[in-house]
Amino acid sequence: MALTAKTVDLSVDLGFLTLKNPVLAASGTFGYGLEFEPYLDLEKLGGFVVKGLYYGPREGNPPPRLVETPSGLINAIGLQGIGVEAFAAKVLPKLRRLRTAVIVNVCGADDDEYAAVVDFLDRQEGIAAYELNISCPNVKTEGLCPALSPRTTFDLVKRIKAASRRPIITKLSPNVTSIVEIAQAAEEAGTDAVALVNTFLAMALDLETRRPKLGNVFGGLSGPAIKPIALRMVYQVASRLKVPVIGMGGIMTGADALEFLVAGAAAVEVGTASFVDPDAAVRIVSEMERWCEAHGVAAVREIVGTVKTA
Amino acid sequence: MALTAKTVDLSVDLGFLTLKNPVLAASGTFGYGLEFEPYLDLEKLGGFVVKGLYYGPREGNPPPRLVETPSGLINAIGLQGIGVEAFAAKVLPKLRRLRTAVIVNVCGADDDEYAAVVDFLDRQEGIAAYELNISCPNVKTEGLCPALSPRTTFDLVKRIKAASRRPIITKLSPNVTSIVEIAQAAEEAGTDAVALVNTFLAMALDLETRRPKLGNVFGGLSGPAIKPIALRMVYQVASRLKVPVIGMGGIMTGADALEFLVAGAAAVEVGTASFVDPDAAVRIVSEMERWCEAHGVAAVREIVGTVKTA
Amino acid sequence: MTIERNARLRAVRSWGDYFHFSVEAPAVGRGARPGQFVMVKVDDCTSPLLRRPLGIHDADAGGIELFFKVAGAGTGILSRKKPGDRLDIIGPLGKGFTVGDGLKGKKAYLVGGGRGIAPLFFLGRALAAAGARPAVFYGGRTAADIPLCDKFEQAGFELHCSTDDGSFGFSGFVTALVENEIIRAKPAIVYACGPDPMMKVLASITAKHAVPAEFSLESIMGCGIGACWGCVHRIKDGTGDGWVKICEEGPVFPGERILWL
Amino acid sequence: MTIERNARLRAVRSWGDYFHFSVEAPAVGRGARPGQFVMVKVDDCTSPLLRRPLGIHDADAGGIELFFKVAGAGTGILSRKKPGDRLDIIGPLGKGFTVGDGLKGKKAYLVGGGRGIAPLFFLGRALAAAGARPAVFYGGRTAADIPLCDKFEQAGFELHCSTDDGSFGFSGFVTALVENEIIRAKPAIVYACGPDPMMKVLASITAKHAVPAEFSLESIMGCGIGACWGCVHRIKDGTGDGWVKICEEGPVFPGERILWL
Ligand SMILES: Cc1cc2nc3c(=O)[nH]c(=O)nc-3n(C[C@H](O)[C@H](O)[C@H](O)COP(=O)(O)OP(=O)(O)OC[C@H]3O[C@@H](n4cnc5c(N)ncnc54)[C@H](O)[C@@H]3O)c2cc1C
Ligand SMILES: Cc1cc2nc3c(=O)[nH]c(=O)nc-3n(C[C@H](O)[C@H](O)[C@H](O)COP(=O)(O)OP(=O)(O)OC[C@H]3O[C@@H](n4cnc5c(N)ncnc54)[C@H](O)[C@@H]3O)c2cc1C
Ligand SMILES: Cc1cc2nc3c(=O)[nH]c(=O)nc-3n(C[C@H](O)[C@H](O)[C@H](O)COP(=O)(O)O)c2cc1C
Ligand SMILES: Cc1cc2nc3c(=O)[nH]c(=O)nc-3n(C[C@H](O)[C@H](O)[C@H](O)COP(=O)(O)O)c2cc1C
Ligand code: FES
Ligand code: FES
Repeated sequence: MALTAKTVDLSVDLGFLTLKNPVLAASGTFGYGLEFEPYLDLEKLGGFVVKGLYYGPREGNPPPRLVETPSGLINAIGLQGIGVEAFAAKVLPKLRRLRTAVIVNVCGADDDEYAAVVDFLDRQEGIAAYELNISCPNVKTEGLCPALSPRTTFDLVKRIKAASRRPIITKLSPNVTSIVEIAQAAEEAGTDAVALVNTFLAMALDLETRRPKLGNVFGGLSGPAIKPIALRMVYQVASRLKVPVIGMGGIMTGADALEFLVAGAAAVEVGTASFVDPDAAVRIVSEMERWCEAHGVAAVREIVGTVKTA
Repeated sequence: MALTAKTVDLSVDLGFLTLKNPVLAASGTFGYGLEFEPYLDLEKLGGFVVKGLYYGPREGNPPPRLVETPSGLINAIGLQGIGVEAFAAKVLPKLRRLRTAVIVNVCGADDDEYAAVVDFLDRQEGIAAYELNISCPNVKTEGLCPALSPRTTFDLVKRIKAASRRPIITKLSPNVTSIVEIAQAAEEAGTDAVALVNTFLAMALDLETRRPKLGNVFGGLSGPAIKPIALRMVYQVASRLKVPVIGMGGIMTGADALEFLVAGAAAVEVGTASFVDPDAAVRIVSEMERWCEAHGVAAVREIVGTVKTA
Repeated sequence: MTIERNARLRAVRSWGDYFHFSVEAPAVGRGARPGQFVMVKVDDCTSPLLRRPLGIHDADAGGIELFFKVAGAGTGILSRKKPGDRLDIIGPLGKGFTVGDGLKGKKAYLVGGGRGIAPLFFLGRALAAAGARPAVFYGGRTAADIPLCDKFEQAGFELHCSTDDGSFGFSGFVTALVENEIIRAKPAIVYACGPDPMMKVLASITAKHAVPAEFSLESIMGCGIGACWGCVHRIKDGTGDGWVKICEEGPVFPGERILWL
Repeated sequence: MTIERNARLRAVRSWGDYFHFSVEAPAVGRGARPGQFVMVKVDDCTSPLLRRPLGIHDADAGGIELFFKVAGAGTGILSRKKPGDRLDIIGPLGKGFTVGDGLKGKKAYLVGGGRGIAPLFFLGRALAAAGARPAVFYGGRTAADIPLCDKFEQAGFELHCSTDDGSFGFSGFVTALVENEIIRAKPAIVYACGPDPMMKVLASITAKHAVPAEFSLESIMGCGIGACWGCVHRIKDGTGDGWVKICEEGPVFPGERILWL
């Protein structure tokens, strides 16, 4: 069968946002986007989520900040970043010109700071949505963050959603007993979508020195190692929520991404893979396209949530 | 320096039980022990934990029961087993002769069944302790098990501890928001030790068929992939509990095992590694011994809980 | 049941995706019986993590032969090994085919589909040595999937080849070819190894013609030594049926005990 | 900054744990400046997961050379590559050493400890081309740790070797040897690459003698392209100091800007 170049419709509609394809580059693994321009065409992405932003610039954690583990990576960057003002002044003008969805990952030391970040960004143009990072394990003691409890999730999401002029994607933590419960709290509070998972609270020790391998002692585990747990969580959440789910955790290939869609994710984010291959996210888009072609899938959205269990 | 053969004291004292070395083979990955006799000397182990036992024989889950993931293994065996009566009649007489600690992993569909298993085994000789498996993710819907809540953990441990004539090791699930809270509940209920971690609730999909790769849909992830999370949990729990902690999760080498000791584990269990190398547990003992020799550590227990963070 | 950590790969032959390894492993080779298998560590890396089960294609006091098809990452890594490289193998494992004394002078049909041919060379040799008259049925999708035809012929076996696409030998499924032969000349026993669908059809054929049969089953294996309960298949025993470990009680089972799902 | 997925390994030389690779990679080689590095994928396996940073040992329009020591799993896998194998590399990355016009006719000291010698060959060649007079100080724990002495000599460099155990050249730390020479003949600049403790001592020596210096720093790297904030070091800038990304703003920094922790 002769296939014409563009037989597959890759677009996905999140309700509040239409993406040209389901692949977003994940926050913290894609810098502010521009770092990747030498390696890929940013406009070939469904979109990208910039590094988490606090209101002001942030120092981050003392190094070492990274340690590799079998098929995984623990990071304890601690959200070093330039803050919203520098972002709006220096980065956003360049991002605004791109024909792709730019999503900002919003952080805060407390609820007021989240609100302040959103308030400031609401006055800027060129942002498609906010990803509310209530789940970074690297900033407080032993991974404490709002996403660990339905109550704090609900309160924060409710407040930010009410204040924001843009759609809110709530990014959930996997370090919980019931991810469904937290996702439901975010949905009740009015989130427009949920994104999961952030990293797993982890640690590594140097046997010779008996010291933690990370300056921050604890860090967050990402990469292929976590994929089976992340996929399980996406499957559990997607079947119970009305709002769309953005899935991530260890996606390295188009097949991985498609599995998350089958499990129920409307879109995916690609994180650690961009370190291994700076052009991974775009490669994944084309692998998905080729798979759909080969399997006679006319529109990728058809496969979302199609797990057969009977 | 000429080293004499036995310079290192590998023994560890759990309070209720002294082990000749800190390495136990983990439940479900070491059969009933006898399967490994062709490959290692069972008496060289600190001990081993036999496959989880319900009162009666159990069918287990439909296959496929295993799927490999990057640096990990998901299993959904579903605790197939022979039940306590067959165990006592056919297996225990052979195990009783071994000079090593035989620990029985105790399961139950409800609290009464746990109690019945312990009651039956209490009347048998040759068991060093019970490991209360309140954390198997493979038997109820979506991984439900007593170890997910402090309340159910407390109630079950309290009841079994009161009834049992033998020490109780409570085996915890990592699929919780606060492993410390659950461990403390077990301690308050009188457990003699805690063992962590059991497997992480996970899943895998076959993209071509869109079916779960496991007959049971969900399964438990083990192996090197989970080690950084398991080590973090052991570190968190060990610094807060008075009872000893038995650590496990992805231990493949003597160095891995020693890291768990440094993090605070009084002993370790070796699981998936025994599939890759049936003699892994004994190799790990000798690797630990050699490391201690090379580092002038006279007794391995000296390194327990010696993480330096300042 | 030996762990042979340093088995030297003596020689490699390959035909597309199919590979033949000759491995120096005296302790494994000496103990091996047809239908048994080994567990091979493909790499030191933790991904793939587990050993891979491979049937014993042939064995003698010096070692064993393996024959495999590249199916994924593990067999892919294995296929890139070079003569002189070291393999870490455990075996022989499982219970093999039954080569009974009663077969003397009788016909035995050996049916292999694709990579399922692997254990049948060793079995054929054992049958011949026991005085039976083995005939081998070797089927594949296309001519490229039955690379061992020459080897079986050179070893003097009666050989019937088939390909699904008719590119070599009988055109159609090997099961049809076997049924034709069973009708022409009923054998004392049928042995088979191959994909489940092939064996399922063959099981009904042998049942219909009342020929005893033994099938070598496959499953993903965690340990290969009966310790994980990962490799079960539905098998009848005296009282009923249950999930039975292929690695320990099999991989070969009598046809009438296997429940095909 | 190119991704070269199919760079052919042309030749391998080795001395114990040290390896020299010649790699065909025109796009990388053409753009390279001394002190820059590449990120190398060692395997398709997910463990190790990340690329490994390696300095550019030499470069021309046809490709680059690498010189590395086996330090762990990643470099171990790399060391087993054979000529003809393909490497997947990204580069050139980072900002290199400053080779200013002002150095014409002036002395420059290049100090390499162990594997830290790697980027200094390319730097030495560039300095010589710019009319400077480079002298190389090459230190190691023992004679086995300074395998490139011959190469530097054959290339016509002024070479001073040292070993901590005195098995070859000056007996003692390379920093002591450099300080002796600074006292004898003060250079216009000192460049260094090596273990942190060595560079820290050298930083105080160059400060004491008021010699400008540039140091190439190391860190575990996540991405190598400035996207992960994983590779930071404490660096002074105009107003204060902060965690600065080595991969993007370095790996080479002027001595006076580096805060040694
Ligand atoms: C007792 C026994 C003997 C065997 N003997 C041989 C032999 O002699 N020659 C030979 O080529 N192969 C043989 N196999 C099959 C062989 O073990 C698998 O092809 C191999 O393990 C696949 O590993 P991989 O990493 O290459 O592929 P993977 O990436 O692990 O798998 C590729 C695909 O095959 C499926 N698969 C993997 N393992 C099995 C399995 N054991 N059974 C069925 N499907 C599987 C996976 O689900 C996946 O879809 C045997 C299997 C068993 C159980
Ligand atoms: C810009 C740059 C250029 C480099 N150039 C060279 C070079 O030309 N030749 C060369 O031999 N090496 C060089 N290195 C060091 C090299 O990258 C590491 O030795 C290598 O990544 C180790 O990988 P591994 O998997 O072999 O060891 P691993 O198992 O990852 O690590 C072994 C040990 O080294 C430590 N380690 C790992 N990476 C680093 C690092 N980047 N810095 C400090 N300690 C580390 C680990 O914590 C561990 O203790 C360079 C590093 C950087 C940052
Ligand atoms: C180095 C690093 C930095 C990260 N920074 C952020 C961040 O700023 N905000 C955020 O929400 N998630 C952050 N994450 C989490 C990722 O966005 C993603 O949720 C996680 O890595 C799992 O996906 P992966 O396995 O594909 O990497 C970071 C991850 C890594 C590895
Ligand atoms: C195939 C398999 C079966 C298991 N069965 C049991 C069991 O019966 N009881 C139990 O408490 N844990 C069981 N476990 C969990 C292990 O004992 C161990 O907690 C877990 O695998 C983590 O350790 P590892 O990474 O070293 O394997 C099983 C694990 C595997 C892989
Ligand atoms: S493979 Fe483990 S019991 Fe068969
Ligand atoms: S290595 Fe990622 S920012 Fe430097």
